Amino acid sequence: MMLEVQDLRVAYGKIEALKGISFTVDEGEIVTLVGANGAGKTTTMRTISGLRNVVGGSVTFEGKDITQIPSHERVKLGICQSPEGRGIFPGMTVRENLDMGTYTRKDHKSSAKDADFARVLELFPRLEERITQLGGTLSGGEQQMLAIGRALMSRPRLLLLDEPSMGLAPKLIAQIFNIITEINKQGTTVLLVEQNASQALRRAHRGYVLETGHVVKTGLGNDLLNDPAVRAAYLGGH
Amino acid sequence: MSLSESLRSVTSGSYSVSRLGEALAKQSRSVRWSFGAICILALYLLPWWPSVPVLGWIVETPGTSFPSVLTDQVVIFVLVALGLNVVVGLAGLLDLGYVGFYAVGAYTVAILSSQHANLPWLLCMPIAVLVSMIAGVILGTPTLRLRGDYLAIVTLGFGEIIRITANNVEWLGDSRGISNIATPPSIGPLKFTVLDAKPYYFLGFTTILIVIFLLRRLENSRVGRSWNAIREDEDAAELMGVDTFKFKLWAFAIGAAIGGLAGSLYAGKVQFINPNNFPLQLSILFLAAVVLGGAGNMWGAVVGGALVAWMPERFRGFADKRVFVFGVALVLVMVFRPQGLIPRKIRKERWLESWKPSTEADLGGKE
Amino acid sequence: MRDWLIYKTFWDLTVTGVALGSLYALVALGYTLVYGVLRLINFAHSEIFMIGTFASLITATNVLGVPMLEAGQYPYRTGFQLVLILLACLLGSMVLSGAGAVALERAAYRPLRGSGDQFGAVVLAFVTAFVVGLVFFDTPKSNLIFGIIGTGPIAWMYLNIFRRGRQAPRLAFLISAIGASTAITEAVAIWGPRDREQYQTPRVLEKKTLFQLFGTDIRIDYVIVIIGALLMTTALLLFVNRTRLGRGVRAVAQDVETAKILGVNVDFVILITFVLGGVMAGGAAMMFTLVYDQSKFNIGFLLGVKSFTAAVLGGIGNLKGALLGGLVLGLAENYGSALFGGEWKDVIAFVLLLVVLMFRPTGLLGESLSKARV
Amino acid sequence: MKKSTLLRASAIAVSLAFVAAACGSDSDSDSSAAEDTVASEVTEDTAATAAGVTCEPVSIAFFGALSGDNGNLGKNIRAGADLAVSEFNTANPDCQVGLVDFDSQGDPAQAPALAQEAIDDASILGIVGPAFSGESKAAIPLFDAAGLAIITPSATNADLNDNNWKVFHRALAGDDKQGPAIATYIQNTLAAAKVGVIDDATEYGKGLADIVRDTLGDTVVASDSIDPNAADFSAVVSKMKDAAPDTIFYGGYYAEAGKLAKQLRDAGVTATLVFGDGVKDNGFIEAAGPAADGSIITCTCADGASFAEFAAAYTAKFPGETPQTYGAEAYDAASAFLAAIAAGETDRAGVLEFLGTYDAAGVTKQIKWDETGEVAGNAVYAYKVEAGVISVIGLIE
Repeated sequence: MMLEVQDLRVAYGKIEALKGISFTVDEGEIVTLVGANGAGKTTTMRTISGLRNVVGGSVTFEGKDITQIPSHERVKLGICQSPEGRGIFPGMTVRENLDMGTYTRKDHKSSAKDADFARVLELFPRLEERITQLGGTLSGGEQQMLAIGRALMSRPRLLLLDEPSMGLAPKLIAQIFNIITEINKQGTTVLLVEQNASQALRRAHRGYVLETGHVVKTGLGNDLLNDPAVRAAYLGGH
Repeated sequence: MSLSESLRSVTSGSYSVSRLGEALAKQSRSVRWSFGAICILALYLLPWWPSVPVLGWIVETPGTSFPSVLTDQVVIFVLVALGLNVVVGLAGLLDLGYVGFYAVGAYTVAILSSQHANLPWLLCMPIAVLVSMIAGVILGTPTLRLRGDYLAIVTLGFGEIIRITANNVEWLGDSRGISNIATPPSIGPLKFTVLDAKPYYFLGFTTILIVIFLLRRLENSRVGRSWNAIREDEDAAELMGVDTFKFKLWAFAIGAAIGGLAGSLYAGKVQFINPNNFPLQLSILFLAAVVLGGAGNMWGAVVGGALVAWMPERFRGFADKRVFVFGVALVLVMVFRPQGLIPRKIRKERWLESWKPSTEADLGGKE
Repeated sequence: MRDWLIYKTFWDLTVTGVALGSLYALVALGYTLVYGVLRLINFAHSEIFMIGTFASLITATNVLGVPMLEAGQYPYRTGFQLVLILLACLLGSMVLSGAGAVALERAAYRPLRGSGDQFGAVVLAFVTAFVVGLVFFDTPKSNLIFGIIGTGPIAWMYLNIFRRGRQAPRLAFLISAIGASTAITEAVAIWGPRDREQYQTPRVLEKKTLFQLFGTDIRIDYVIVIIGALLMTTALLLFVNRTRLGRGVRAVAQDVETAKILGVNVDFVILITFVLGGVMAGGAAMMFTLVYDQSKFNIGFLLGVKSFTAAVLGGIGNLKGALLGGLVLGLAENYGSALFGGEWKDVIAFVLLLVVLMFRPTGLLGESLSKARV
Repeated sequence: MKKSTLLRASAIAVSLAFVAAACGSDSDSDSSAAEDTVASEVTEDTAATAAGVTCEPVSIAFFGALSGDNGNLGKNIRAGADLAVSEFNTANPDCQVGLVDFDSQGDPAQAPALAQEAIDDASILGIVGPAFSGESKAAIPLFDAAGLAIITPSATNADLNDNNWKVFHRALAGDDKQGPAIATYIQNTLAAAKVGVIDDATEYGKGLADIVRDTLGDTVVASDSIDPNAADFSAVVSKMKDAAPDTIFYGGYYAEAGKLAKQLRDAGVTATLVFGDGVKDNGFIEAAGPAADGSIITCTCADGASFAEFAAAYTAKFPGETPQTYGAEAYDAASAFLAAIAAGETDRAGVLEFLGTYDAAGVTKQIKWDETGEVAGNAVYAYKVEAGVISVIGLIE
């Protein structure tokens, strides 16, 4: 078991956003969290990355309890996130943004870094064309590619993707999901949060359905996709 | 409760004055009214407090005249804090040059009653308030479109421009200042003479009561709600149809008017002003008073203003070390009571909020 | 008559204006760096500069033993010895200013960010114990001893309170900054080297004219200031743009949360930002004493206000803007003083700021540490 | 619920009272420290003096800055008054006069409340001060209304004497006497054809410089003001360098005079520098270093015949220190009040009346006041700085 989240509780002031969520991610998997707005998906992701303090529960990564350690330490352990809204540094070039992904890596000038750089550009050829452009000038799709590419540059063992399809054209969405599958095939475990539940469940090995701070359903990706209740609630009822 | 927990609860305000307010709010109307009346009466008798046994020891100002400290410092600071609180606390505009409006008020009275005319104080005072208000509009119109911290440095510059201009223009009395400023007219037994500060205190305290009354009406009006909206989220307020510029300008003008009022009271009391009365540091002290008390809360501003004015006089014995202790106290209060001594009840203040836009403070977060 | 005056002294005013502007620029860099990362007007930055001038003074007189006067004349030094003294003073200023900035950040700002630590608690506790000691003791020595004894328990108490993890409102940061500024100024005024008097720093560099330009004498001290400021600014730009830590600074300035999830230690980056600002102010302080050979407890205040004006003029958060703003302000003050009279110097600075902000609401170069390339 | 809240509130109030009480008692002991030292000295020396006057416990007050940015100037002035009082107390064991401090920080905003306190203290018969012109204008109307006599040892602004204040006295000549003398000196003795005039835009500096400007008229070829808080005066320096005057007069205080002298010399300006009495302080020599050499300083104060004696007594009382600016004037001012007390005056009206007829040799000059409170005689002396020492050249004719 790579990541284990147990009875996680997080509050904003007096309002509890997560009321005790538990789930696991195994090595090599794509696991997705689906749910409506306000279900607690992004809060979960931010908590795993260490941006939010927990009220109760624990997060365990590769057997180590990481509930209390600061975010930058978690990156060193191998967790990296492509955040909701992409979090591109607008005043940095595409290359500098990608370099930010290697911030915690010790092998700065090494060939391993160059290899990762080449691998990311191979996955996202568009970024190579834009390599000297400022992050703030990219289109939404390009920014999403940059955010995922940047996260990959840290060589994560667990990649957290928060709403990678948000605000993108359908054609681009398919492309992004293809790349996610490709990344997973190359050996990176992926935890994916999506509102676009049908695409996410189709790609994922397993899925969890979140509703107002609780996990209400869990199962294999395809099973959930075919579950009538889930279809009714999140997939437009077809 | 463990020691550390109790420590935390003390600093996070469980012993605050607002508790008293809460307890009072539960009482019947007549109890509240009589409590208020007793408080006001007691405050009117404030100049005599030093002769009350235990209380006197606390409030007295050794080495300087207590009633004069009340009129020259406390009343002025409380008024100024009330005015600045409108600008900083209610509308969320950072003003580092508030002393400028205070100076405009004082100088208007000085010019009209001594330097270039002989108008009575009672006539000069409303003119001073008006002139300060106009100064607020003149400064506000071009600058209120600027964002928070740009506004801070521009207002700071404004305060300095006023002081330096007064210092160098002969028509304004230059560095010599203006003497023989008119005093308020005597009303019955209240004689505004040089040697008795008490009538000035009664006048000043009454003015404070009137200002508090008017501000309370204002806070609960449409204008007050608009300020609230602007402070919470200016863009959202704009989208909801609030003419943010207009209301920001209103806040600025009303704040300036109260500053001018304080200035005119001060000029009428001391009868002599010069540019050294209006240094830049005073603006900073005013701001400290508001934030120390609790920005956005009128009672906080009153307490903050009174404390900042009274403390240095109370602790005259420290002489040179007063200012140092004041600086340390500011840091400590902000570290342990970041919302001020008497915080606002509703803490959701966008503009006053953290530099991290979306971490701790906003409820609900992004979901 | 006055136009004629400015025409005749134009180049003179230009040289001195650029030199003064360079000092503004170096101090402005500190304001702009901290603002870029924390959105905080670091009001106490001017005191970091003031500490630097005293560090320079102490290094020269107490450490290196340079006298104020030798047989009624300035203790001029030449060649290798001169360079050594100047470098030692520069080092002294930079180290002490940098250390001051660190202490300031840990004690006055970090607790407000909700991540207070032992170091800050100890500094704050010491100051508190010292203040409490003021009630009982008159001599600085017994006060100091009391301060040291009291530090332990108070620091323990503070640490307990620090673990709130909550952000303070922005105004609280500003007031804390103002409080720290007041406390530092007054501490130097009361317990500093001697008293509130003005201090002289020994003049080791003879202010010779190096060469003439447009009929104006170019003095060596001005040349050192201008070149020094350019070198330091360039070094800072290189650091911020080319190094890993520099990228971290920019990342925190642009998006704190994303920086965190990419592994940037935000508290450390903020500390580095303060160190950088402090070192720049220290360098400015040393060069200030070189030109004016003096210092005073309140010397930072006006210079700080002007430097912050320069930072806003150039576009706060923008490093190149700070340089440009400083130079423009220095020149404008000089030309303006010649035209309208020296008593209007500050008015000229603020009116210029007002006019620039009217037409360019985010300063000459715009805010860039966060929005565009530095 | 309500009860417990009120209980808590009162508990806080009580604890606050204790804190305040602790602080209060401390500050009390602080303020009485000055009197304590006087008393102890007296006991040491009682045997030395035999006869003396007797009087009720009375005191005089010092009013001026003892802390804050101008604290040093005030401390020097207070030291002069302190010396006079302790000498008097030593000589008259049966008439102990106290010296009460009113620390205004030179701030006109604090002055009225302090003045009121001084007035309310019935034992105070006279005020040495206020030290600065600004605070004088804020405080003297109160003293005037209360009939409490003041002798300022340092406020020289010309227009202080035309307010019809009955209580106003000055222990030194106003700027209206000094200004024309400076102009005369520049014109006649220095024979300057071109003069530059600079001031610090303060009441004292600009007031004095304006009188010099008016008196010299067309001889003034360059004129400017500086901001005393600034460190850099290069615009003014450039102007002076360009106008190349033979003599430059600066109206202001010694700290800025030092900075200015240095910057002028660094820029290659060789004109003779002339200053007013605010610069007659060793602080100027310290600040300007070798740049001070050759400067002319004027003062209405002569280092009179008894000055050396005064200086010796001063150093004896304050070891390692020499009298600084206005210290001797403060000594003279305090001496006038002490003479009134010695003459048996026991109330303020009597003291005020006594001052009107007072005529005695002071340390600085013969002290005798006209009806406006100006000290009689308007002798202005010129001093020169040579090798870091300020020494008198003589009377300005």
